[in-house]
Amino acid sequence: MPFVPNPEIGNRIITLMAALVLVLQIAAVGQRGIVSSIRLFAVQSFLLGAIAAVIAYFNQASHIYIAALLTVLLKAGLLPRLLERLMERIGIRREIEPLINVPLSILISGGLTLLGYVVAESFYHPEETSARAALGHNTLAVAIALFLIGFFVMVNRRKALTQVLGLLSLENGLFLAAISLTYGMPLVVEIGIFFDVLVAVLVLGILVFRIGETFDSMDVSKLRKLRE
Amino acid sequence: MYILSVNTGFALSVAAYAVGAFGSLACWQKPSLARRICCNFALTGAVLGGLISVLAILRGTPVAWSVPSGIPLFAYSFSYDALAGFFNLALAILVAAVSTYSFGYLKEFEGKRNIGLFGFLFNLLLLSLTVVFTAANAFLFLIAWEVMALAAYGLVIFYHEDRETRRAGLLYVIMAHIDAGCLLLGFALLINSTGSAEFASFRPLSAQLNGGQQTAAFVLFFLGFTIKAGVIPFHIWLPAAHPVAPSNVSALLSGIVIKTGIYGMARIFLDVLGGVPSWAGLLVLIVGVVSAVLGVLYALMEHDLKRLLAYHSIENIGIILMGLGAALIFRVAGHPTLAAVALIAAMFHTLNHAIFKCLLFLGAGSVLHSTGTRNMEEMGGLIRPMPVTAFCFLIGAVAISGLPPLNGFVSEWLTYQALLAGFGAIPGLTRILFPLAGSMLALTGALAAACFVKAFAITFLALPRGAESRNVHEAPRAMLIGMGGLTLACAVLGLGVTWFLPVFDAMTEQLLGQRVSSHLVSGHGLVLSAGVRTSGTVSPLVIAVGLLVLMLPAALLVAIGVRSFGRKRGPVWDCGLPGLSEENEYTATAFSKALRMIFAVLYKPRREIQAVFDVSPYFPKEIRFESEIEPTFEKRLYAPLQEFLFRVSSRMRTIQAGSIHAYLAYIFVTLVLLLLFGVRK
Amino acid sequence: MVNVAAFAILLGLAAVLVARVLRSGPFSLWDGFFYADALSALVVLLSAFVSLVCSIYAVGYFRREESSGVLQEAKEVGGRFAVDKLREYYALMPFLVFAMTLVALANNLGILWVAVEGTTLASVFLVTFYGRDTSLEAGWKYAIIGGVGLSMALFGTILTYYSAYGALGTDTLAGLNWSVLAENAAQFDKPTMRLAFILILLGYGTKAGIAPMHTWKPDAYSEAPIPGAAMLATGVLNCALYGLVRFYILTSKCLGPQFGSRILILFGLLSMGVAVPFILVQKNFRRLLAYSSIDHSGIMLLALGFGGPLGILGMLLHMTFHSVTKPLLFFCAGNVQQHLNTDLFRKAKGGLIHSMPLTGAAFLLVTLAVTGSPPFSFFQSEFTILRAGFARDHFVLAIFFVSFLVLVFSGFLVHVTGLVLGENPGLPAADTCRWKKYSVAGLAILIVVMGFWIPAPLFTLIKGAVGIVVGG
Amino acid sequence: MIEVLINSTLQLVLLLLVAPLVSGTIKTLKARLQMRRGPGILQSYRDILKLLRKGMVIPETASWIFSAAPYMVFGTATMVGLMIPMTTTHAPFSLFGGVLAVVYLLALGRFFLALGGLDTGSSFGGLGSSREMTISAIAEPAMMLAIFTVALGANSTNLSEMAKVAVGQSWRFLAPSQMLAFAALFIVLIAETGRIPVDNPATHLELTMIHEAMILEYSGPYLALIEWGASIKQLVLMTLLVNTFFPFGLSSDWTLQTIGVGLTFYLAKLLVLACLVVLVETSNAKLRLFRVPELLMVAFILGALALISTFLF
Repeated sequence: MPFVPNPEIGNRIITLMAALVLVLQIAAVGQRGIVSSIRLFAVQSFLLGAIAAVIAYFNQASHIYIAALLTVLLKAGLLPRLLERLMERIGIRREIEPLINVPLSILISGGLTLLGYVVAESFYHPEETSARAALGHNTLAVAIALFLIGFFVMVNRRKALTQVLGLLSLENGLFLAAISLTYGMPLVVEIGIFFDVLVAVLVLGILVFRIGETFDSMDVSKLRKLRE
Repeated sequence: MYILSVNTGFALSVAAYAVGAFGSLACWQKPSLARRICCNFALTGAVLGGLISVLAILRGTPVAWSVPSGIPLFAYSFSYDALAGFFNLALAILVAAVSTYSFGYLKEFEGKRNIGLFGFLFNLLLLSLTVVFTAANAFLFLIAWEVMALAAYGLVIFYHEDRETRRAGLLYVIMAHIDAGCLLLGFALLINSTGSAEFASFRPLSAQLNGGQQTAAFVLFFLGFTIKAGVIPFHIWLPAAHPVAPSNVSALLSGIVIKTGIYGMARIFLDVLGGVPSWAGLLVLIVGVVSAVLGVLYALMEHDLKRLLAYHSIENIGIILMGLGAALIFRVAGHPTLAAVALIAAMFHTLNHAIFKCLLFLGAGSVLHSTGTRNMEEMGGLIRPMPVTAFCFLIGAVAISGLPPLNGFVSEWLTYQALLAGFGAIPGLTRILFPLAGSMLALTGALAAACFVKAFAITFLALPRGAESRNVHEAPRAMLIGMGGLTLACAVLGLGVTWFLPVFDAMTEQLLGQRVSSHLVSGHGLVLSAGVRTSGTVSPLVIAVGLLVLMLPAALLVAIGVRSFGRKRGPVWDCGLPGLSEENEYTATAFSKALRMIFAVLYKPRREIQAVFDVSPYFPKEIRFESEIEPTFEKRLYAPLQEFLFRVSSRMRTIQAGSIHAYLAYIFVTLVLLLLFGVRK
Repeated sequence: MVNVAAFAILLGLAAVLVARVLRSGPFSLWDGFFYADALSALVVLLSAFVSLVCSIYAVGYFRREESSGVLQEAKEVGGRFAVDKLREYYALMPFLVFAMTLVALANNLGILWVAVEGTTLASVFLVTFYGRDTSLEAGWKYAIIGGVGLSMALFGTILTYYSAYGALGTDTLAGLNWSVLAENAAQFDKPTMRLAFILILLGYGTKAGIAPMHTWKPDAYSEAPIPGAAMLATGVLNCALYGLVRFYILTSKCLGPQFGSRILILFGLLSMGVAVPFILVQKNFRRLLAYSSIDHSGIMLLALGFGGPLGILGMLLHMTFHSVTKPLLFFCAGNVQQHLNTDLFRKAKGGLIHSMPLTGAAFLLVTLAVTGSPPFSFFQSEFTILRAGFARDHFVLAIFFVSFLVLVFSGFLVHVTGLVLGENPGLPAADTCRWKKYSVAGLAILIVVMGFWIPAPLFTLIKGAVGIVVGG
Repeated sequence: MIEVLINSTLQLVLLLLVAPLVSGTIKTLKARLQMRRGPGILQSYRDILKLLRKGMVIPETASWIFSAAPYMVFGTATMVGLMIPMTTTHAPFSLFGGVLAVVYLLALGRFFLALGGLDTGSSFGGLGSSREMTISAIAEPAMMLAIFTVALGANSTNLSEMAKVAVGQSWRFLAPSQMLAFAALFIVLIAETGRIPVDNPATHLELTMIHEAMILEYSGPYLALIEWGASIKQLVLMTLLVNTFFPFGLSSDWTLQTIGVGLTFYLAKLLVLACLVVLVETSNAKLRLFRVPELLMVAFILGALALISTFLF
């Protein structure tokens, strides 16, 4: 009789990690430097991978291991590299000034987290997923919050690169939601999605690169030629 | 008796138009061939169509048939009844004249303009017109309706190089689209309550519609049809668009195209809906009065011959609406025979106006053709170089002024009788409206007479005022034949009205279940009588003959006088200052001066006089005088509307300011809101 | 050239597919990886048609571009040679088309999402094709907004999966398969489905250019090369709407039609209303086209919202006509732009009919057609939609609908007549290139014909699709 | 048929004879009232005869319209004269045209006369035509309203019918509606026949003149026709007034004696009306042209009131 994992512990761990992820996200909102936000993103993605692994471990859902592995490799490993490389290639300046000042934006992200909880409340039904349940609720809320905050980051930040980061963290939110709700999508879909994310980042990277060399500034709020 | 059945005949005439359209388009590189194809096939179609309409009217019973369309949603279904027959008859008469006229008129296009295209649009217009009059299915009706508008648009902007023309065309087609929209809504309303687009399926409907739906349906259709008919205040496109088109097209536009609005009202209000509430009838009557009076008043101030005619179309549509409104009211009030008389008045005036307005536009066309200007102040003395045109125009002028013994008089007389009868028939205070409307009709008639005195005299009489009208020539024969036919029609419909009346029996029976022509004729078929309630009578024929007879003794006296005491030509009395020249002539502006002063409230005239002085202010070297009236509706109603639209639109443009953050923010906010919306049940 | 052939074959295949579907109902391949019913067959058919037409036109278009040296300009900026640019285009196109086909044929809603994302990624480089700074800007906006939108769509898909999860239990491969979901959509978890639908609407709505997610459209359409823009405006639009419709079916099965239709009507009218002012006052005729397609997607959404057999029929008819008509509009605009080297009304003197009679005539024709005036085919669909609206007693909405249509008509006509008509500015004669001529003339004829005749099989196909959506 | 012919010839003769007499009488009475001797009653006959026996000068600028106008004026006036009951309730042509025909026939004559005025190219003619058409145009509605009031009472627009009904109730003219209608029609009569205060028939070459300016270029027999026609028109309008409002002496059958009675009554009534006209003409000054509309507006209001009062009382 092998060691039977105790769901309770699992839930604790996952909730803790999820909380951490959320904290990281909010930190990213407050973060000024690009490099450090990339780092933050890397750590966050790593945590997600870990969450996935934990879930896989506690539910003997083998295919989630793959998802976890992919996450760690892609989001925690490959993408940050790429982005940093890109950053060096363009050699952009450090400081980035958000449209909304830091305290306020942190406040807003708090509000968004709240919204996340409200939304999660509205449709989360423990009884349906009885045994594995408990991890759902908080995690789901966190996922939604991640999504919204990522979106907010995209609205808020001026630099092309940080918008990409926002998009990526938003994707993280989706990933978290996916695994915490349904233990991942069917494998084909998972792989497809990962592939897409990868390509998307490549495409965006190329664009960022070109913008960088065309406008010698990464400030996308300066891109206002096309208007009525 | 019936050589060919109605529907095959109809198909043939449609086919003729179609061949004319595509044939002339096909050989657009050979102008003269294209011209022949265009005119010949139009003529053929007209002859066939006329034949069929006569057949249908004689037979009386409607012929309905249906053609499978390529669109699975709908079938093309037609119904050729008396009403359709009547309007097709009018169409046929006009087209016959106009296409004959065009043989000569289009010659000048050769080498200059694309006659193939013209022929295509021209025949397409005719085709859509006859389909509009015959369609028995909302879908088909709307398609034909809009094709008609688009073809007309194409013809209006035929001289699209001219900026004014383009603007006029746009105004026209946009208004046309608005009215199509109204009809679309109206039909959708009806279709929704029956589930079928067939007119036949609407007929039983009138009972089921609740008050709100009835009102909505009436308002929508009324809007749609009045816009098309160019009724004030929806008229602004008409005086803009009709003058700029080639004259043979203007003749059709004013002659028959705006009448589709009248047709629509008759078809929907009387036939399909089977009557409307009495307030609606009153509305029609009042709108008619307003647009008759205002139309003629605006016409008086015009010095552009074709614009003047266009405004008279507005006026006459008003007169027609008086009759129609009376018919609607009587029908609701339960006086079918009276309604029939009123309807006959309206329809007869429709036909008459079609004929003489077409005639006048063709006349204006040949004047334009030889002088090259539309401005009356440049014309004058044309009666000598172009006598035939002048004569035709004179007849048209007498007819449109409603003077006896021509057709205009007869239909206005019938309208008077209908209105007078209304006073006796309708209870309550509203009855006062009828004689008042009658007096306004009198005002309209008199003003129209004044206006056409101006139009004819300034154009054709006295000395040429401008270089354009100095050395001009008579129009080619084909054009004269076209006009001559219509002139004859004016006389025949006036003098022979008593023999023509039975034509209306089938229609009145179909729409009101009454055959009244026998009531309307008395005195050995010579006398037209008001029929039922009031017993007024008139006999244009006797009047005409009588006039001739009575002129004989006068002529005799004059002849004697002239024989014994001679007659010589002398100079005009020039107050002793020798050298009376065209500068001394009375101008159109001067002629309308008195009325401009009297109705200053309406016109808000603006005049400026600049005098250039030489030595002392008492001897001005030259004086420039210019005067213009305020286009009230354009200025007060439409301009602000457009202004508003554009201001709002320019405001809106700030939402597309190019900032990606703003764009993302839109989505973000929408998302948050919708999430909240989704959360609360 | 190769593309033309390839897409011709594709069209043939699509026709075969349609025939098969018509003959023997829906079927699936590769143990349910591919799935085709009338709806997807219709979309595939349209995509194939559009891509064929566009590729034919593209040949002429790019020859002109090469000769006029626009691509050489692009070289300096993009840092690549003209030929490479062409190669790039001809390489991207098949990807795009492949993705579009996959969207329609994928059984798994996840794969559907992947494919839609694929269309975005393939078309980003179409937008940045000319490598101008403006096109980069457009590309960036397109990519970012599209990315956000699609991630919302993905979220929606996940939630759908979750709401089905309760009902189906198993998380097999088939867990997101349409063929499975469609059967037992009724037992889905309702609140989740509601959220899912909202997210899906926003997501695929972004792709379809529904206001207020439409903002990328004018930029992208005015920057992409004409054939690409035409593809975006028709094929990709269809794909997005297709996805939306699929989820709409699930939602209305799960929650009943009311919930979805209210939001759809809201957004549909909003899009039409947003498009109108920009059409009325517009300086740039390629942006004009973009707003027109926003207007049209609004109309289709509205039709979907009105629902009922009539509404859906109206929507699918509209989709069909739109895919046939819109390309011509783009081609005419393209010819004009290449002729004048500008896309601003201000710089165009008017009177194009003299120098380019065919394009001018076609432009007027297609303007009338696209603004839905009879006898052109849009009138049929819009009439049907109006009836649907009345059937649901949306009287006021119907009035709004019609007045928007009228306004759009006016705006379009004012602009286009100003461009096409007028006295001859004395430009050299254009309309020489055969490829362009044939594609324009052919489409023009097709449009006129479709106004009076719809091939019976096509109509039965549409009917079938309606049956699927209404849930017959 | 024969009967109609006889009647019409008789009435025609009556018209042609009485019309100049009436205008002559008016002239004389006016002169007397102004303490002048004035011309004799028969002066108008002399004028016409004189004119008929003069040669005429036609302006070089004129076309055939100029020559057609006099015939039209004369023809329409006499035609109208045949439609209106004079001595008996039965007018020979009443069947062929009622009051509407009367109004429109007069309009026809005016139409051609105005054309004739413009045809010469002289400013006087234009001025006259313009004013003539204007004033008649704004006189029309008032006239129609007043006539309608009577016609609606008689339920017919035929003058004989109206006369018959009137004979039935001789004292009807005391009804307010009739009074008002009469007043309105009287004003219209003044305007239509070109009398002070609207127009001054006695002036020449003044810028105030209307009718005279229009016919300035006519001479000889043409002028005779026009003058004669004008006087007939005046007679017709006066007859309209007297016979529809005061139907005394109108007989419905044809015996010499009734005709005699009718004729005497008729002339007497005409005389009274003539006196009325003369009084108005002498006691008023000519109005400015742009004051005339106000006068006619008054007439219109009177007509409207008449109409309303028909079914109030």
